Amino acid sequence: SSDKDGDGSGDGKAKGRTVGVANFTLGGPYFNGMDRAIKAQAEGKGVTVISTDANGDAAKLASNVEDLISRKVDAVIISGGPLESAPAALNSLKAAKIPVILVDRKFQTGEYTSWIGPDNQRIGVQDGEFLAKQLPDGGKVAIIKGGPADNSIGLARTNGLKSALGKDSKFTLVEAPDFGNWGSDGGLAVMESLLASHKDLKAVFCENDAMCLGAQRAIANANLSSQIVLAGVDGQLEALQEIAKGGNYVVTGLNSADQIGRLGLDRAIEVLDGKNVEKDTVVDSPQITKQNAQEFIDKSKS
Amino acid sequence: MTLEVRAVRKAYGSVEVLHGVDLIGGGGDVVAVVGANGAGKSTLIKILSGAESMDSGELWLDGQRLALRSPHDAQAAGIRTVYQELTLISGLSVTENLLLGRMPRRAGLIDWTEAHRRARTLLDEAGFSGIDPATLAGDLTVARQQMVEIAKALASEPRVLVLDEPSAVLAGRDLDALFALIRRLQERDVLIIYVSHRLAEVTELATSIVVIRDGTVVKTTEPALTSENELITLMAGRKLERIYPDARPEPGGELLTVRGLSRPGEFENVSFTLRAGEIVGMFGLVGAGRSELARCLFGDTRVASGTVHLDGAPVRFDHPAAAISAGLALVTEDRKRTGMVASMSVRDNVALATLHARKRGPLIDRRRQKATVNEMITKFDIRPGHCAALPIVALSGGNQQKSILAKWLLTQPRVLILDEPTRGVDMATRVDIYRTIDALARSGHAVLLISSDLAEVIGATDRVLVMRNGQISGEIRSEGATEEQVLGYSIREAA
Amino acid sequence: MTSRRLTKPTEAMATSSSRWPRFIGGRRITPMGVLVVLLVLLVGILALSTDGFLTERNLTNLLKQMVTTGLLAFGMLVVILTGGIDLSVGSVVAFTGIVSAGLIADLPIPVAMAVAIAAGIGFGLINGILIAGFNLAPFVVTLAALTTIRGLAFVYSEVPISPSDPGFFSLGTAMVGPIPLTTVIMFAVFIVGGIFLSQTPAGRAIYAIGGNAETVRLAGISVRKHVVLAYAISGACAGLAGVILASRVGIAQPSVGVAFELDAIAACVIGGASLAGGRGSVRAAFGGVLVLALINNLLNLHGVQSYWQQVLKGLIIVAVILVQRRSQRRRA
Amino acid sequence: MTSRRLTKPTEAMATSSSRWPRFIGGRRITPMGVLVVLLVLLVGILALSTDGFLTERNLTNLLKQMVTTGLLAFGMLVVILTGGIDLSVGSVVAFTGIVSAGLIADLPIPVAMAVAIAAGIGFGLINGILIAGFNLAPFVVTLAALTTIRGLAFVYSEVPISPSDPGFFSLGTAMVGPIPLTTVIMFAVFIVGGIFLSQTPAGRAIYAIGGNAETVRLAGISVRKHVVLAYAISGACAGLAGVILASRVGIAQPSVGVAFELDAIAACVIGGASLAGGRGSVRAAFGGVLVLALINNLLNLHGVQSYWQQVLKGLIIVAVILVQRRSQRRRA
Ligand SMILES: Nc1ncnc2c1ncn2[C@@H]1O[C@H](COP(=O)(O)OP(=O)(O)OP(=O)(O)O)[C@@H](O)[C@H]1O
Ligand SMILES: Nc1ncnc2c1ncn2[C@@H]1O[C@H](COP(=O)(O)OP(=O)(O)OP(=O)(O)O)[C@@H](O)[C@H]1O
Ligand SMILES: [Mg+2]
Ligand SMILES: [Mg+2]
Repeated sequence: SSDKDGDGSGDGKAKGRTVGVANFTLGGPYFNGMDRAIKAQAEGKGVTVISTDANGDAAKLASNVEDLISRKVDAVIISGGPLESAPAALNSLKAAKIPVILVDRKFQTGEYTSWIGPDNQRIGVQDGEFLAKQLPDGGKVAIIKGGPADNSIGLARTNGLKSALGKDSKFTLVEAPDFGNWGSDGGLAVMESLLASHKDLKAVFCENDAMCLGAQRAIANANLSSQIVLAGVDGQLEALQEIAKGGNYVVTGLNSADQIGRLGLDRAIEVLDGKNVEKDTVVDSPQITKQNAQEFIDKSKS
Repeated sequence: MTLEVRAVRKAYGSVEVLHGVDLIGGGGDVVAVVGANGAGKSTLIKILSGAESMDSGELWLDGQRLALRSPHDAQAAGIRTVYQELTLISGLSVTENLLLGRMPRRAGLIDWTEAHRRARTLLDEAGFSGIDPATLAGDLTVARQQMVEIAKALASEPRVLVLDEPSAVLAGRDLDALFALIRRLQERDVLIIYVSHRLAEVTELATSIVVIRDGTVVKTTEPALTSENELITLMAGRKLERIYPDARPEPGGELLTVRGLSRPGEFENVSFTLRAGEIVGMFGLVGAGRSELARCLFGDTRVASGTVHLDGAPVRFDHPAAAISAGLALVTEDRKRTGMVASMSVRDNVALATLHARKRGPLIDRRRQKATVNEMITKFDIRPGHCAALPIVALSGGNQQKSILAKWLLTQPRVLILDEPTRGVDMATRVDIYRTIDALARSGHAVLLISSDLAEVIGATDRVLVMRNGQISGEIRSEGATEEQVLGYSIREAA
Repeated sequence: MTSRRLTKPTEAMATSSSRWPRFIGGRRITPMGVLVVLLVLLVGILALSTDGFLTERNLTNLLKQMVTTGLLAFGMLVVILTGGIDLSVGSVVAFTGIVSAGLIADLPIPVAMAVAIAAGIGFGLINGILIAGFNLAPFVVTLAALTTIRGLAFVYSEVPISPSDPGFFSLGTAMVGPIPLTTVIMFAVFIVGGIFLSQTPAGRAIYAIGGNAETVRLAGISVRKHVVLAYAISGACAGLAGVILASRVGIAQPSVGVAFELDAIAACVIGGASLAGGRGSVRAAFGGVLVLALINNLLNLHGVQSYWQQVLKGLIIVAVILVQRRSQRRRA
Repeated sequence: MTSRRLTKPTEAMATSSSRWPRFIGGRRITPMGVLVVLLVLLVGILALSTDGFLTERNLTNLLKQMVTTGLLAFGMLVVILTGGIDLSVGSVVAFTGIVSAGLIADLPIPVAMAVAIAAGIGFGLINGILIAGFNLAPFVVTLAALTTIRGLAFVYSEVPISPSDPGFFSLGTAMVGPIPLTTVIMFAVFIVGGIFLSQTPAGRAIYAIGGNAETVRLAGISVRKHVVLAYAISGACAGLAGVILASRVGIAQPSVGVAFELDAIAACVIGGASLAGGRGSVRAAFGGVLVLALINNLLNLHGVQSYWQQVLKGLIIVAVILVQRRSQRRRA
């Protein structure tokens, strides 16, 4: 059936290209931001986008990809979220000779055409180094994880932070026992529990901004805003605004869904145009602090 | 073959309900157990059938002491029971219900043809040939479900067959079929223990009669040596001078007038009137359509055609609430399914139809509600006394029935429809009920008494309407009417 | 539901035999007794095994964190009493939260919140009408609602909404003396709700419907109306919970509230409510909420790893209902 | 007078049949008829409104995609017939998947898979024993199991396991002619299961228990044994589904399978099973699985936007059960 799809992409050119997007989940601002960015970029380029959502179910992702193939898309962008890999999806795409662009998430196994994403470890390190500067005489730093380590994105970020602060004896790191589930409500509840058992926290690192925003509120409710600073990851708009205010939300590392999404679609088109492209592209993740927050806000609004 | 029950005691929690009951019977005997509601008949039977354990006492079968730990033990010993409540599985065919746990197999799989064949023979042997083994039990009428229950009990060739008020839902031919069956079983040397409130049956069938009052055997006798009146006195513990009230004064004007009322498939062109101060009986065989008529009058099902007038004004009830507020009340025939709320207390059940009657602001006036309910409990002598807080399922069948009657009388109805109100109710309680409805009638209410009990349908009423196949097939003044006449209208073909 | 009652004669039988003996001597033994013992036990363990427990902050957290489950549990109880179930509450929490946050752009805060709660009631009404009016299985109707309403939350706004107006947070953060306002609201709901269920005709009708809908109908009480009412109440509680949660977190997310219904149901059943309907008490349901909250607190304060927390939470819940069942047996 | 009082017979029917439909018209109605019409309808719409539907690949996808729900739905049906419910299947899928993937490091693939499935059966047994042996509410027991087993999946391996040995994928990817092996397995389960339920004493006992457990006990049939059996079957199906899923996706994730139970239950009820127990058919349940699969396929092929998919899916499910209920009424 693969040559059939060959024809598909052939007459596909004639009536404008179709790019399929396989989202592992759209249940979070980061991921549906990615999805929107791809669509927005496509409009400019006159490319049709068919986006699917697996609701966080790896099998559904595989079948969604199969559905996309049935619909004769010319290329598929996989926004794999926390997925480590999707061999089945990649295999069927390979069988159908359809190029695969991975955005944000690089799969450990399986063949893909090209990947565009951040260096999560790096972002963690950035936050760590910034906190080290922020807290010259060290102290207790809490870590709020998004979810289990089956999502190595969070793991990489935390490890980044640890590598920056861990070796410094001035700092003691405490991991919250419970997960924040990548959401603000989770971040709030976890932070509240943390504060109950650790009154002497100096800083909190969250594996994403959404959780940090919840944590920040918990700290505010406990009137500890002056004592505890927060460091997050992603560059979610609300976080940028907090940072710009110059409150206790001091730093985040940009992991721009918008930027990665747009680049992802461009990359797909390049591939379809037969250009030979870079296999892996790391999108740099500038550190965002009070100094530069406003410009990123303006950027994301424009 | 003899079964001996020696000094059986049983207490539920702190309340002892059987104080050392003795009973003896041999093969071919029909031992009738009679007693007031709550006397302990069903409890005794549950013990015989292994469903309940006794606290002390002994069971002997053929000189062997029985230790029944479960119904299964009892069945293994050859004791089979047909309970007061129907226990068929409505979702399964009659065949599967009859052969439950003993389905014939071929190569591990069920052999359906053989199964249906066996079921067929079981029903035939029991004399219930009218029932198709392939139909779902749930699709059968209450009466026929009862028959299947009995056939099921016979399937295991019991040596002792226990029947707890089997006749309660049977009438006419069905009842005859049952009696014929019992006689056949007697010849087969089966011991039958037969609980009933219908003393006529008892005296007709029994070889010996055991009268239980409040958990003790007050007399063991034989039909020849006793009379219905004596039995009633023994059961009640007091003399009931007369069962049915005296004739009432000439009734007043028409209160409820029904003209040409029809519901396709249920009843057709039914016309009758109820006059103020009159009690009208309605007899019919099971399936005649009386309950459907009652439900329709009560606004539970829509009138297809015909008219109903109340006090000369046309009425049309779209739901029971409308009927109730117009002054109708319906005591349904099926206590368990449509009469009571098993999960609730006696009090909640009695107050159910009048929740809005006693309120302080938006809230129920608990004190007044409690008082009213307790009044009814004493007025109807609902046992055990002070049972308002007990869950209604803790009451015996008859006392549950009284509670439901109490519920409806609290709505102060002008027209009271009773569908088999004395089903499973003992004589003393029946007399209470007759008195109550008589009092209602005398105070200008109208009562429609649906019953399958010939004696009562004539004795307790002024007129009797007879229904057959959904139509009124006859009307007789109760005065001087005979059971033959009434029964005649209910079966005879052309009226 | 009617049909459910009819097809389950077992319930009635089981009831008369196994349940009833608990009533001997008039006095009714509610699962409350067991619950109280259990709560004392949990508190004891917490107080002794952790130093964090008795701190003011931790207790305040407990009070805050039980609000959502508490509100949902009360609504759920009302529905369960009718013999139904409401799986859609988690999605309603998400929807009402994001809508309230979205609306305050153009509406005064109280109005925005009121509108959101009204939406919750609306969803409840739809559930109720489908279930009572068309006599569909509550499980499936509310399951479908769960999916649909979650979708609608995302349709309303894919991205979280964090209102700039600080007034939005006040509901979630205000304190009444040492007690969070939201907790006071929850208690109010339980008290008023308790009175409603035990002292008003509608409340008694809801209990009765769970016991035997057919009988209730023949007693001239509209089963439909009361079942719809029950689901509307559940919707209202979910709406309130959603607004409170959003205001507490300060950010409304369309993805919030997944699986909230399960905790609410667990609370009711730990409180001895019967999913068959007709049985359950407000006090006991609140006890169930407390038990769950304390279990979480215990596991957190001991720093138990998250997935071990899940493992233990499940085991503890089973242990709890096991103890209850046993105790009922022993009294029997 | 009568002539002037002509009322629409439909009106009368509606009320009367809603009362006890099974007593009028005599014959019982299977939801099968409705389902068939519905399926034909769906297929028709799909075939006409999309060009992708009738392609070989899409049909193969459909066959693959329905396997998990299919297997879970059969197990669920067996449990539902006893009047119970099994909410833990989604977690069992995750656990057995990750365990099978983990074990093939040291065990031959078939053995590893067998062990994983055995684990599924084990969980089912525990559920069954708690429910039947200690007579606890199935909803809560399996809800607790859902939590615990999910936790255990993560305890076994926080990180996803993707076996290097390609043999692991063969189960999930092999084809039997044009049909995926996994689909063949699912059909086999349905056929064997259908025979089990309709033709064996144990199967009939399971039906009977759902109808009236007391009666079954009196007939000398062990209710416990059969209820435990039912949950074991559900566990086995979930285990099989988990192994197949992992092998198909090529990577086992401890987080997979969330909310799978809901689709399985929905399938059963769309197939006309009664959650009160005693009523439901294997064929119809399979019909329910098909309906769900086709709905998903329809929404996907039309490229309906994700959130709208959820909205519509819920609405369509309600519509489906509504149609069924109505048709039952009319036939009654
Ligand atoms: N499960 C039970 N628990 C406690 N008490 C019970 C239980 N069942 C019956 N009783 C009580 O035991 C007494 C005897 O009840 P039983 O059902 O044997 O009476 P009965 O003679 O069968 O009455 P009826 O003629 O109304 O059926 C009654 O007072 C009743 O309230
Ligand atoms: N709620 C019910 N559910 C199922 N069957 C019923 C119900 N009510 C009545 N029936 C059965 O329907 C049949 C016809 O209805 P109906 O009850 O009116 O006959 P009937 O003349 O009242 O006989 P009876 O009332 O003595 O059973 C009867 O055999 C009755 O047993
Ligand atoms: Mg009795
Ligand atoms: Mg009748």
